[in-house]
Amino acid sequence: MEVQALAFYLFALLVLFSGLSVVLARNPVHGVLWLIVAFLSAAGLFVLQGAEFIAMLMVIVYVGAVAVLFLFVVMMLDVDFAAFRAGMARYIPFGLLIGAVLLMVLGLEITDWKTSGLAADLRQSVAPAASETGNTTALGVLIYTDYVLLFQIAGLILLVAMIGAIVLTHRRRERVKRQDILSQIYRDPAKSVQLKDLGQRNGIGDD
Amino acid sequence: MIELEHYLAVATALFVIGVFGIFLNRKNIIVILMSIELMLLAVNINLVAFSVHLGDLTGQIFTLFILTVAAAEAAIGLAILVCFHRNRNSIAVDDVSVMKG
Amino acid sequence: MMPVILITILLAPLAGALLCGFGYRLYGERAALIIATGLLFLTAILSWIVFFAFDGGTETVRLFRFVESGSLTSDWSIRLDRLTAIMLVVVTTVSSLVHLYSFGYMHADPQWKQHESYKPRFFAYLSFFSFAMLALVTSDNLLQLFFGWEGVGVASYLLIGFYYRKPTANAAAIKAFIVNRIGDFGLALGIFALFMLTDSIHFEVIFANAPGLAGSKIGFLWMQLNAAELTALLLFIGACGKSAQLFLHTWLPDAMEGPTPVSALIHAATMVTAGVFLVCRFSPLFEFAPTALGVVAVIGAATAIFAASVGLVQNDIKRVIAYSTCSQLGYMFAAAGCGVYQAAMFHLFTHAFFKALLFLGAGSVIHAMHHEQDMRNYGGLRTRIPWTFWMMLIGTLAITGVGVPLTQFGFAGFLSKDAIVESSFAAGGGAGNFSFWMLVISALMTSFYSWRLMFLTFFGSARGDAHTHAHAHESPWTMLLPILLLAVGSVAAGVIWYPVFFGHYVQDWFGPSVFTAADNHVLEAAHYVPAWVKASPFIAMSLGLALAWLFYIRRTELPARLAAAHRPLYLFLLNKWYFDEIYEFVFVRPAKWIGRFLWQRGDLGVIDGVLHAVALGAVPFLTRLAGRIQSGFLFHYAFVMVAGAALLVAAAAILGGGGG
Amino acid sequence: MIARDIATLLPELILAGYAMAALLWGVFAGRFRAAPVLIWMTALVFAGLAAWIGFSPEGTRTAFGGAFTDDAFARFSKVVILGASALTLLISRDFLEREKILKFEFPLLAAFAVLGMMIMVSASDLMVLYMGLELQSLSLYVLAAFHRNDLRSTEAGIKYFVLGALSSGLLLFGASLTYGYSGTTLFSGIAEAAGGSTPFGLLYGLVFILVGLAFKISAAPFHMWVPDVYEGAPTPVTAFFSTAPKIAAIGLFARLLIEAFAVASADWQLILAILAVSSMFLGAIAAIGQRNIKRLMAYSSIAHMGFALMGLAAGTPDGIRAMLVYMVIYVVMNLGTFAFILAMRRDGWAVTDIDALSMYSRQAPARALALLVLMFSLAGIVPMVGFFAKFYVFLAAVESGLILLAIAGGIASVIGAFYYLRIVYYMYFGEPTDPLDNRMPATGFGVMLASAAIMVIGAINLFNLVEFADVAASALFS
Amino acid sequence: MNHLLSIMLFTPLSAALITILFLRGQDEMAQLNVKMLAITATVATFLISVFVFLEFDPSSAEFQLVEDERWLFGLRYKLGIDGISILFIMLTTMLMPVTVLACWNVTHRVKEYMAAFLVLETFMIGVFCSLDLVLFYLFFEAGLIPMFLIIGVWGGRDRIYATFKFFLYTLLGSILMLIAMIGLWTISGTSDVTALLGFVVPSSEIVIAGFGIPGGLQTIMWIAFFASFAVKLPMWPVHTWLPDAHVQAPTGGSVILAAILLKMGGYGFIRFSLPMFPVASEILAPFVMWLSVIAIIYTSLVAMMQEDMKKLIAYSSVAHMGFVTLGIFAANRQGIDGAIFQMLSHGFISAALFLCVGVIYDRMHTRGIDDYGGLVVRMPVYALIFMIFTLANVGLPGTSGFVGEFLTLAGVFQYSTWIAAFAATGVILSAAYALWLFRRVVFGDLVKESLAGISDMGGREKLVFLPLVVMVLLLGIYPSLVTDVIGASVQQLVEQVAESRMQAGAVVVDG
Repeated sequence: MEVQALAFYLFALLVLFSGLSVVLARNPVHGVLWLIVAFLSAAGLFVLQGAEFIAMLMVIVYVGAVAVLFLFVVMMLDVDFAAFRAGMARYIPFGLLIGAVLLMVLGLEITDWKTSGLAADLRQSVAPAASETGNTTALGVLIYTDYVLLFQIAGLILLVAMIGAIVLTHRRRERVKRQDILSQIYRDPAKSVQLKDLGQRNGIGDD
Repeated sequence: MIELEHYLAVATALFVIGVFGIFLNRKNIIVILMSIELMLLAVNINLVAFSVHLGDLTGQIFTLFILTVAAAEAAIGLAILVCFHRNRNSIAVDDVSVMKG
Repeated sequence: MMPVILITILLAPLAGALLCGFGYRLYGERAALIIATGLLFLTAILSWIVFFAFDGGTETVRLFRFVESGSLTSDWSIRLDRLTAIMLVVVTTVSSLVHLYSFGYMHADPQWKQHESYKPRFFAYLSFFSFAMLALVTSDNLLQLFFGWEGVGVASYLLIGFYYRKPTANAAAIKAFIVNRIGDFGLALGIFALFMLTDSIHFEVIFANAPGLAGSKIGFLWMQLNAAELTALLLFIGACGKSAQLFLHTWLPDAMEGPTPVSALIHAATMVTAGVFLVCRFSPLFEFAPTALGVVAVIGAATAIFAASVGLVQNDIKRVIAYSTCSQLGYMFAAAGCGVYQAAMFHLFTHAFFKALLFLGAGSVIHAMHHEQDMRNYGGLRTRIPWTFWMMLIGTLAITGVGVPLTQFGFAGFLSKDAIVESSFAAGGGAGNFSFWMLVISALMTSFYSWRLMFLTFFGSARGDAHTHAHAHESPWTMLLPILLLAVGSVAAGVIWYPVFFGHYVQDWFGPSVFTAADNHVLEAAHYVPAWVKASPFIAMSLGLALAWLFYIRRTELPARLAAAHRPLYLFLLNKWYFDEIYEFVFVRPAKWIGRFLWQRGDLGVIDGVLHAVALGAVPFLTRLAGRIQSGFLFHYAFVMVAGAALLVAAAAILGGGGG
Repeated sequence: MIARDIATLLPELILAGYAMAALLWGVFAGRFRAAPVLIWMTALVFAGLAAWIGFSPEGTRTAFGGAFTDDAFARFSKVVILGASALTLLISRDFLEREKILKFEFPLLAAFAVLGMMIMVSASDLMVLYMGLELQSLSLYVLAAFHRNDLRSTEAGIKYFVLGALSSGLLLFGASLTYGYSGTTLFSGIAEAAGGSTPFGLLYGLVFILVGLAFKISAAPFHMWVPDVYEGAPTPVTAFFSTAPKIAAIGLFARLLIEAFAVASADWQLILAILAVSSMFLGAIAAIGQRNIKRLMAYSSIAHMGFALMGLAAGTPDGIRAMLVYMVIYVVMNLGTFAFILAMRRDGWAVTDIDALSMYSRQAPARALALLVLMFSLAGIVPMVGFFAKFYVFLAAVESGLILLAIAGGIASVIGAFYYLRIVYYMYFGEPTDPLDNRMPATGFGVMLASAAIMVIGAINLFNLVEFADVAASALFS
Repeated sequence: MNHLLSIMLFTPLSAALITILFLRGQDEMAQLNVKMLAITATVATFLISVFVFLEFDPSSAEFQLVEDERWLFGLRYKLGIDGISILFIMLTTMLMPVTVLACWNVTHRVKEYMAAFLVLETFMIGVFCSLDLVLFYLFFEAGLIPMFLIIGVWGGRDRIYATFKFFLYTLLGSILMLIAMIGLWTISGTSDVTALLGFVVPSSEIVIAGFGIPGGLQTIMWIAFFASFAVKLPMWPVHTWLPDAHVQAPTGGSVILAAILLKMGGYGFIRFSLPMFPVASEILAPFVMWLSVIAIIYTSLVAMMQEDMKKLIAYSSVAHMGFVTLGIFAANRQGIDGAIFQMLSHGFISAALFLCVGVIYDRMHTRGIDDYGGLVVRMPVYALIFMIFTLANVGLPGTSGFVGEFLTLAGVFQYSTWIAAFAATGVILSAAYALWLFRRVVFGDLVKESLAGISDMGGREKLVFLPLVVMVLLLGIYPSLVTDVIGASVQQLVEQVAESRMQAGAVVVDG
């Protein structure tokens, strides 16, 4: 119990601190790194709750793919960090006000959290006891059965993302040689080499 | 066992941080994108917490899909950003302001 | 037979107006004029027939429906009773004579260019006026009366402004119309009040209800008033406007801008007497409104003296006569106000003759003097235009009231004016006594200015432009004949009709057309007033004559000396007691100022200002604000969204269901 | 079991299959060659699906454990979405070609977006809702930035994306709270769990979801992206934005509120009323200053959404019906207007300045008249059909006691009339300037004329739209 | 069931469609074709309306020639006429040919011009014969569109400002009415005017934010309707659109605006406000009355100071419309008779006055009063006609202008002597400004160089004025022509209103 609490507070504080650092970091590269820290701490929180699969996903997908993608783009765009202005002072009062309102209002909800009395009966996919099935297995079963629709849509979304990324960024550069495999395969040697008789002191151009 | 409310508090705080990151940030757009990731992370923490609290896997499945979508979103967001950078040669938030009024 | 005659009387002038005004292109100017004049003479003859043949009852001829709106109904109709008969004669006679006179007077008017045909228009207006006047006097309900009332007003407007090139004529025309309208305003309110009280606008019904009105109250504006008094007063306001009584008199002198025949017809003999006619017509009502009667008498007497006093110093020949008219109308009202409507009608009747005579005579003088109207440029015309002189003399004798005192023998004015003076004395009381003294003093003044006019015009030596004097010539017969006929009337009308108007046959003669309350014995009493009273007008007249002779024949330098010595008084009189100036200052200018103020400050400033403030100020401001918020910066957009979300959450938390 | 699910989902599946097949074909045929064909093909597929769905049997079917519903409401919305999208594609072709961005991905992304919308209007589960929404949104983000060499287009993409992601975040937060409260993501389950009261968890869940959806239908104050995106995105995309996605979003909105949150109707009525009023006024006021017709149409769409929300706020079958009628009429008007805007060119260059319309009535009387009709209709002036749309919404609002809301709507519509009139003013009273090109593609002209004609003739009986909407609306309440 | 009304209603619209769709070209021949078509259509409409008039039985207060079809949303396409509406229809159909004829010399975009007028005619007729709330609103409001174009396209220098002001002002007013109509429909369950006339809107006091509202729902709805009709009429202080619109509108536009569009407001008061909200009308009558009185005096004074002929006449219209509202809300027989009469008469008179301005505007292209003077010298016929209408405007007995004012004031006097007394001063003021105008334009000597060559009215112009002169005089001398037709309907209206007020009063006493 003690350990659990300790771990919770560690991860919780870490996630918040790193979140704040993401937002406040002057250098976006640092920001991305902090983001990774946040993801990892969140994964820790998930593990703490027994949601191992999500935790793994967090590390693999987020840290491994998304965060790295960010990093990649940050590097690629070669942004001049010195030029950024940190002029948020003017809006901070408003921002804090809004933040305070949000926190207060949401605080109401957290301190007075209630779950519907019927919630237990309404559950769609009751979690099997940990002894019965592992978290990952249970999720896997659900995804491919009850939630296959969502799964398919997720596929489409990724497809759209792919199309989108390509249509937006893919460029056919001029003056850049591209490999055309078919034309390489179908190359006719007969047409590739041309033999010419050259008279003395005659250029090719006269032909 | 840690109380549900604790997780909710963490999630809420993280969510607010994310939201702040979007509108208090005047640096570059990538930070905004990262703030969005933070928000989604907060939502995920919420969902997992509820899922565990209720003993129902739906929340985790939801998280799963949110993660997927977030990844796709990040891809598209970055793609648009790259496009913009090509046109404007900048990703400063202040520079995304040709259109107004 | 009677209905046909009556309809002919009413419609012939209208036909004349239309045939003359529109038809002259078809059959020529001359024919058109003759048609109009001929039709008018026809009506005049028929009117005299009616006048003599009328047996004293009340007849009504209904033509067709005029208005029907619930209980408010009226017909176009002709009501014939003694009052109507008298008025018919007065109107048609003077009118037909004026038509005839105009043949000569309007010939080659210098106001017009060679090719312009103005005469048919003039005659059409005259005929139209006659029609309107007849419609007024023959009406059996208030609505038709009002029609005629305003109809004569518009005819007067048209005729005053007949010389449309003259700005002064136009101004005078508008003034006449508007001042009349002010009177009509009162009349109209009176009509509405009567309708509300009696649920009818028919004379018969109203008269039948009059005693009831006297006993009932009506809330008018902030006051609770006796119904009879109120309605009588309102009607009297109308009468004041039309008859140029004090406070609403200012238009009459200005109306002299019109051609002189018009002055004779409209502003002396007929239209201006409509007010008197109205009061007499409504005698059944006035008899139950003693206060109103008192007001009528006081206003009448005050007008008489006011106008006479102004007349003393005027130099324009027509204006003198105009003020004289005003003054004489005051006499009539005073009579009516004393309850002796018959005397008022009598004076109306005789006045028509001699005042028309004077005007036409003056017209003849003006005609002779090539439209010179200032008496200071006359003098010694006695020999140049003798006919005119003699006729004018008769008129002057009539108006000043020359006759044999204490008998019933004299010029027309003598009898009728004396009747009024005696009546006012007989009426007694505050109003009566006031009237009496005012009227006697007025008689003196009347005499003075009338003789002044005569002396300045016809006696002494020729003044002014010698050339004009040299070419002064007697008028043609078309002008002299009407004058002559009127002169006959001026001489004889009084003597002939004294018995029926004021003598012992009064009751029989007027029959039900004039109502006299049971306790009204003024008429009888008037016959038994002391001799000094009866003689007083004559004495006043003599004094006036003597003074005039002194001032303008004997010692001609006296008037100037006097004027210089009492300059303020002289100017006060010369400027007509400054009524015009006061009105200009109190009404006209503020109205214009307010009009401009309301337009510029009210409409354009406040109303449009508010609109513009909203449509061109607030909305564009908000638009700009919205544009500024739409700054193009992502963080602003996000901020707005988050702020919106926060507000909604807060709103839901505070206002929403919550709890549970 | 699964077979029935698939049968229920068949239209969506066909569209997905078509999209992927077309993708393959496009890749092999070459980007620019395939595009014209695919535009027509996609439009045809849309139209075919619309017809099929329109004539499919009545009744309500659910699939995947109630997460996906196919009822009259969904079918109605889908028909409109598909129809509007098909027409948008048709009128877009010429523009894309002239701007040299006629790539085959355009119709494909549109197809995926439409697929997302179809899922949205059928969704009766928060997760399906979210996935459908994201499928649509991601496609639209890309479309907004489709003119990738154009600074404005990419800027539009960024703004749309960032704010869209923010709104998704808010929506998800709400969804998580709702799930946490009710233990389920099914709409029916949520309704059951609420059981007569709205504790904070559910209330906040509702509010955050509303906020997220309000962004999608561009209700103020979550409209900030709209003007910039409308202006920056290629005009065909703008035309698309202003039609089909709105229906999907508001359809989703309606289903969510009625099926899941009926209990909290008092709460969301209030919120919707606030959103409606602010949208109507903001749309009207901000549009006045616009000189760019695309921005103007953006504000116009904000205002129109305010009116549609008014119907929704009524929360009654009548209200939903009015909202549906409103949306359909709005879409038809917008299609006609955008068909015209797409053809606005001077010397071959696309222009969006309103001034360019000066004395257009001289140059092209028929088009000017059609646009006049459309403008008056958009302004809601009788006897155009646009008036009946507003009238019906007002009626619903008044019937459910939202009289002040109706009055506010009336005033806003007067303010709004001003900027529509301004277009008429340029066309009819302005000072002549350089004339626009006279060319207008036949499809565009046809759509515009048809739309204008519908605006006038529709006053007779609205083509029985009300009956259809009635069936659709009552399906939600059964 | 016959369709006479529909036929009448759609004849001009069909002509407009033909004009737009089939007539091509801009040359003189084409223009003439358009004009001929327009005049044929308007005359045909007039003839149909005459036929309708003959079919109409004035002794009955019922709605006649009723057509009733289902329409949208449960609304009805219901047409019908009673004694009140038939005359307004006649006024419209009669003035349209006159207007078209008066616009004969328009050469700028003739096709659109005539089409706009024809469309407008349909809407105007529709207003007066529709018996469904929303149908009424449709016609009431739709007229804005053609008028917006007429002022905007063919108007004067500041036409844009004027036309926008006109449009938005009027629209704002009517929107409130629309919402009240919806409310009325919601609580009564019917949009049928005939049914609504028998429906009693609750009038018990309701309290909003601590303020008790006497008359309750009736009052609120009354105010909403009032907002629309008052702007349309227009009443002070929402009249300022009128001078601008009139001044900028082309002659034909001014004529229709003054002669018919303004009457819609008055008609609305009679058709809706008074019978449907009798209690509220009683409660708020003093308010309306004082506004009207202010309008009469205020605008008369303002009119006196105008330098622009059209503006002067426009202000005078506002003043004359003040009498209309006075009469209507006096709610007695004379008042309402007078109001209706005043509206009809003003229709002819104001139309004629604007046409008079048009005649000289066509020649000199200025409306400034000071730019004229002494026209009578060269234009005697014009002077005569102008004179007739000036006097009619002044309310001279014998012209139609008098009867309306007289009856109205007679009615109002029974309501309140204060109001009547103040209103009657308007009669004096109207004389002042009208004669002043006439004097400055027509009288005086012709000294201005620019006017030396001005010519008198031609045959066409005389023809234009002929029917107007005839009507003004005929109605002045034989007003029963109108009062007989409206009598039964007005009587019923008055009785109904009195009865509902009594019942409402009884309820209050009981409560």
